[in-house]
Amino acid sequence: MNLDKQQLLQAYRIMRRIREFETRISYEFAAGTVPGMTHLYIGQEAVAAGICLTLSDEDYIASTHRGHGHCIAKGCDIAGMALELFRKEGGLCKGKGGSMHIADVSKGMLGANAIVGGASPLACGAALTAKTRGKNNVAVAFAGDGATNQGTTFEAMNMAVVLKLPVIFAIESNGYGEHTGSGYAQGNDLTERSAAFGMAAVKVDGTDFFAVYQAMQEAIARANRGEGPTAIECVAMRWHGHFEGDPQHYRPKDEVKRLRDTADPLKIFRDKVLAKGDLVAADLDQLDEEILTEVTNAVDAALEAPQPAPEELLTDVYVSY
Amino acid sequence: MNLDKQQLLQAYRIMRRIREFETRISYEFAAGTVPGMTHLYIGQEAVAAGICLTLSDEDYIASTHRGHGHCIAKGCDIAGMALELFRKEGGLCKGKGGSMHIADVSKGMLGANAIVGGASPLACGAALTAKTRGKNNVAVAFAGDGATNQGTTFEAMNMAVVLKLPVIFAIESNGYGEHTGSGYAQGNDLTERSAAFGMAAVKVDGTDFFAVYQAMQEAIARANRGEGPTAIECVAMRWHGHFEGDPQHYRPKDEVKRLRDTADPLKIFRDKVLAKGDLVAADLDQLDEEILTEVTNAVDAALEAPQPAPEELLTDVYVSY
Amino acid sequence: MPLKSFREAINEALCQEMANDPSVILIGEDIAGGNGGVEGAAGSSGGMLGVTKGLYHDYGPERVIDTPISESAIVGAAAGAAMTGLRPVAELMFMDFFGVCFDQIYNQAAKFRYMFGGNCTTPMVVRGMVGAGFGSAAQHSQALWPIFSHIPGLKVVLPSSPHDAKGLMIQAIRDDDPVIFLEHKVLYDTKGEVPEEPYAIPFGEANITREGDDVTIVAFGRMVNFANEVADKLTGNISVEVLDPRTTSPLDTEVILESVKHTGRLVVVDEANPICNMASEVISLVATEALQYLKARPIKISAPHTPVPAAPNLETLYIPSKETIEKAVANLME
Amino acid sequence: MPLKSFREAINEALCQEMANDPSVILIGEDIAGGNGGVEGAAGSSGGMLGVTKGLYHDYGPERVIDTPISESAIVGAAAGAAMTGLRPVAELMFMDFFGVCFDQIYNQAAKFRYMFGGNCTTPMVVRGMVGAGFGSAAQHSQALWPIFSHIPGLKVVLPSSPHDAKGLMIQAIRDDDPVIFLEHKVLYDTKGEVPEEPYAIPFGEANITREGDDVTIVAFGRMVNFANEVADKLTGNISVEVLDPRTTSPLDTEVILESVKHTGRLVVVDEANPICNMASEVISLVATEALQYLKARPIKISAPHTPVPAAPNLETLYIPSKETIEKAVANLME
Ligand SMILES: Cc1ncc(C[n+]2csc(CCOP(=O)(O)OP(=O)(O)O)c2C)c(N)n1
Ligand SMILES: Cc1ncc(C[n+]2csc(CCOP(=O)(O)OP(=O)(O)O)c2C)c(N)n1
Ligand SMILES: [Mg+2]
Ligand SMILES: [Mg+2]
Repeated sequence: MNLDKQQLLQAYRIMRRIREFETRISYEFAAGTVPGMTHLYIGQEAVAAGICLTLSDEDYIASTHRGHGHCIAKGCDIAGMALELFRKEGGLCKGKGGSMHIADVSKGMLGANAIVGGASPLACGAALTAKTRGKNNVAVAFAGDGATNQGTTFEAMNMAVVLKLPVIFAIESNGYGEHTGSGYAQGNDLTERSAAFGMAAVKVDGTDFFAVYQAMQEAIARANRGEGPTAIECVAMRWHGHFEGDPQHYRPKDEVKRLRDTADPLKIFRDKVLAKGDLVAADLDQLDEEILTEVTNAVDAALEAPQPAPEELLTDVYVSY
Repeated sequence: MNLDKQQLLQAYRIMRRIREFETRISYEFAAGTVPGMTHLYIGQEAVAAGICLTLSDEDYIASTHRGHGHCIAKGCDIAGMALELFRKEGGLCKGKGGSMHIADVSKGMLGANAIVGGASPLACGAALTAKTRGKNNVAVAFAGDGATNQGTTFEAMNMAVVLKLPVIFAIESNGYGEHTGSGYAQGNDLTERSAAFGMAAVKVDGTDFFAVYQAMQEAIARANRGEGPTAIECVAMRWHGHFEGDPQHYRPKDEVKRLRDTADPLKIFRDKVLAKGDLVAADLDQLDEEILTEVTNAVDAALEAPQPAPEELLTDVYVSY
Repeated sequence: MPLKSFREAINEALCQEMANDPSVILIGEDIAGGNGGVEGAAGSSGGMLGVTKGLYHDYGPERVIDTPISESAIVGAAAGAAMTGLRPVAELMFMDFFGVCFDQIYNQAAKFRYMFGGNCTTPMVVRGMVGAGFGSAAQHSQALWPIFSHIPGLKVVLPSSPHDAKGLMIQAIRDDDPVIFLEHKVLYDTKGEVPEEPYAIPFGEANITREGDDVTIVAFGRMVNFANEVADKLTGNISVEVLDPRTTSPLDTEVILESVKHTGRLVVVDEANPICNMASEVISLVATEALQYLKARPIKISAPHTPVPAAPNLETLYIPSKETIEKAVANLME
Repeated sequence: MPLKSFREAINEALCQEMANDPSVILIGEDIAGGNGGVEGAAGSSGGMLGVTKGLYHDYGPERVIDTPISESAIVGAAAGAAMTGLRPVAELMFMDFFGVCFDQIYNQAAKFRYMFGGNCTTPMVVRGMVGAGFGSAAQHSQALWPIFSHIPGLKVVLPSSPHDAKGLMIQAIRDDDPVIFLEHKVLYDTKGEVPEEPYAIPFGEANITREGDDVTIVAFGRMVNFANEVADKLTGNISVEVLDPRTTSPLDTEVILESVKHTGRLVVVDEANPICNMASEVISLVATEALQYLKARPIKISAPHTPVPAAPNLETLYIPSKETIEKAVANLME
């Protein structure tokens, strides 16, 4: 892999931003300041980072209900995200979307999606745009392991193969769909199942940024050669509950502790780059500090920001009336 | 295979009935006496016969828009069917269903279905009834090759595996979905794709009654052992157009002639049983004659029958109002 | 009589009907919960909002069936099971998910009886949450009853109190037609008197929650409670009659028409989006059947023609308010 | 002016807009047809009813895209393509199939703009056949416009003539919002004058197809033609004004109200099932806004609350008839 120092720093920046941002959101949620439901991404940071690092604003991602990590990785503004989660004026969606509908189309982030499996057909469409225009861009469909059981995901996979669309299905196998273990809900291995649609499919360690990144590079190359879609199953458990407030009775008691100790994507990344000497600890420590400040400022400002103006209720339904 | 003479005769009876019934319907359609759309099954007779021969009225089938063959094989009354196709009083559905909604739930025939892929979830439900009641019955989901690209079919396959439901997915690979060759619309082999859901899956020659029948016996045994679903992909081309009146520009000119010469399920059956000496030609010839009379009487009567009474417009929407 | 929450009332109805009839089964995502998780966890969830809590422990995995995230397969399986002798109650969690499985509801379950000339019944219930007010935004807050009510073959239930929720759910399960049972998420924690024993409330019979002479308010679901509050507040000033149809299909047109003939004034409150909703339906009914009794223009109060906004202040503006209802009633008396 | 069929008019609109704007693409099942068949067959179908005939030959496989039978993927792909710069026209063949893909229409395409605070547009068209009269029975004959019209964010088009079909399709393609374009299958072979050059008919502007003073008929889709015939037949006796709203969303409420204020009498004819349909909507509109102008009870004419029956005699009874319309108009004048 040919990542230069800037890229490595950027990978770490993404992951640290996600961790810091969501840690603060979790805290705020417990304090009662975050309206509605919120699903946190912590534990899966290397997936978003590995998938999105080399995408440009002309590449697209279609995301899930667990979308903050994807947003951050795709370059959405943290301050705008914080405003959106608190549903305030100036949020990425003017406060009208919230956590489950956060989007920034100008950044190629086509939206979190509160409908499980909703993203995959949309990604096919974004890929179709690239293909129709003869551009070498790709579209990523994020899907949870649970979402792969939704008819929309299957249809999108088959259609992407048939039309040779430059789609990458990033399956996030995080062990659960709501309160049900993934093993209960899927009749077979997801990589095998994806491959059976007639596309390249790989399973990677989703806590290892480098593994995800490499699989993604290969998928992009494949798409650019006109060979159509790839499925990348990224295995990385979530650390938090399905949503904030989930009592998690379905989980082994020590699972989260074990994950924190042995499957922390940030720690795994740090250890690798330090061991190889590609970065030094001070680089990363400095980033940690910068990001803490950035997130603190963003969230503090969002907490203080005004709610959307009442007139906003009736705008943005149609472009023309 | 342990088929006695009665069973062999019954298999042939089913196939000949389908052939005779639909040949007459095709003729009537051309004459303008059949209202609405009609999709004929000719060429695929061995599939319906092989799948349904050993099912009882307590076993269920959920069918497709190309459902006459399934109806006949499941034991629906030919006279009632003819009345229904002409949408007359006394039809299986009182004339309110027509070709695409023909059903006889008392016979375990849960309906043709004008929604492609509509049947598979329903078959899961019928299988769930058997399972909940602890009975050794099965439910068959018929699906065209085109229908396997519909999300509902995928969902049903996965759910049947997860819940170990006694469902048999009878995939009818007849080469086309409407005016599109199946090869265009599916990214991979359907047997492989079905197997990837985690179930037993086999591909059989759908023009060979014995091949279908044997696969079905194995599938039933598997279901009875509590091992859940099986997919049987039956390869047998349709001889007629997608619907009656289809100009079939998408078809090789000589394809149908070739099929009639080399892939006639009735002829293949006849040759096999005669060669093995299990039946003699006279048995079959006699059946041919009987069935011609039966079908002629049924259709002639249906043509003469009265339309439904006008009051029927408003009945049967609800059980209770 | 014991006070129970709306949530508990539905749970009790499900539990009693399951005890009463072995053909009743539940199917949905996480309605048991914990399957495939740590040992012993199965049943620990009982639905995302706890409505099916405990039923897995009482009735086991054969009758409380967790599924993959596959709504078409869930509803289709319920329909297929209903045709063949069971009485399934399928949960869609949020009714907003009907968009991925509507075919199995509206083209299949709702139409079998008619298409098949009466040769089958489809006794099933599809239940799920509806309504705004929880900050759940555009894809988890919709009303949707106008769409279900439009479809011939479906019965549509929209309870406004714990008492009605129990009785209507029992009727829904016993009913031989497919029933859409809509649970307003904001009502789950409201409490009310709920008799212990099973009872069924017939469909198509409106509840007159307040009797009055000056103005008729027809309100749906959560809006019934708003209308009641307004009626109570105005007591002494304006005499308001409040009707809760309880089922939007069948609709109790008789009681509505009688009431309007008596009061001559009509306000209809429907939380749904305004075009082709139940408020339009009721007003059209009254205009076509009882025009000459109207002393003033009927007033329609609905959400605006927009998706549900995420911001709490906007969501509050989105939902019809007691103030708007009160003002409408007052206007009619001018 | 050349006489063209309704089918040809739509084809021409598609063809001209594809020529005009390279971002317009078509996607659906068999809209080219023949793919994967014998060599040279690609493009031989042009849609099940021939509406897209020839376009594959003109614009090739990159812009006339046949798909597997996967409606959610088709509509979702159209939505995703629309968000990212194309102007896709997705075909559902029979609109009745919306049940397998409604989520992508109503929760996705229709809501993006609002949910995302205006930060995207979704310029797409979903087109397909609607309506009874072809013996296609319960799952291939539905009206469905009330359901689409209920959804904020969708525009809904229901042309009644070849001329309008062309102009409205051109507007639909140029419009920056998602548009549901409903083609009544019984109208495909009707002919009318259709100008050669491209023209767009704005949405939300009703067409006054007959001017009159005694009775207003608001009719939708195919029913406009029935209403026109009735108006013509009654000429000399009763002066009937016929309004064709052309789009059910947005609805031209102004012209409807003006007309009723002028005539004082209203008949609304909607082929859709009766509960929460456009007839209810129009009558409710008039009752809430123009009650005092009504000289008689408005009359609603719709299909019954049943699925569409297969038998031709029953189907004829199902569809609102000219006789019923004529009788209603006559009754209003008594
Ligand atoms: C169509 C639909 N069905 C059900 C839900 C409710 N729901 C929200 S998240 C979720 C679990 C999703 O699991 P998975 O795809 O594995 O994603 P994860 O939450 O594990 O990231 C479910 C069932 C939904 N939002 N949409
Ligand atoms: C959901 C849905 N989409 C599309 C159609 C239109 N349609 C009817 S039959 C058919 C082709 C089905 O192909 P296949 O499943 O292979 O069955 P076959 O006709 O070959 O028997 C299509 C697309 C439909 N009826 N339902
Ligand atoms: Mg998961
Ligand atoms: Mg086929």
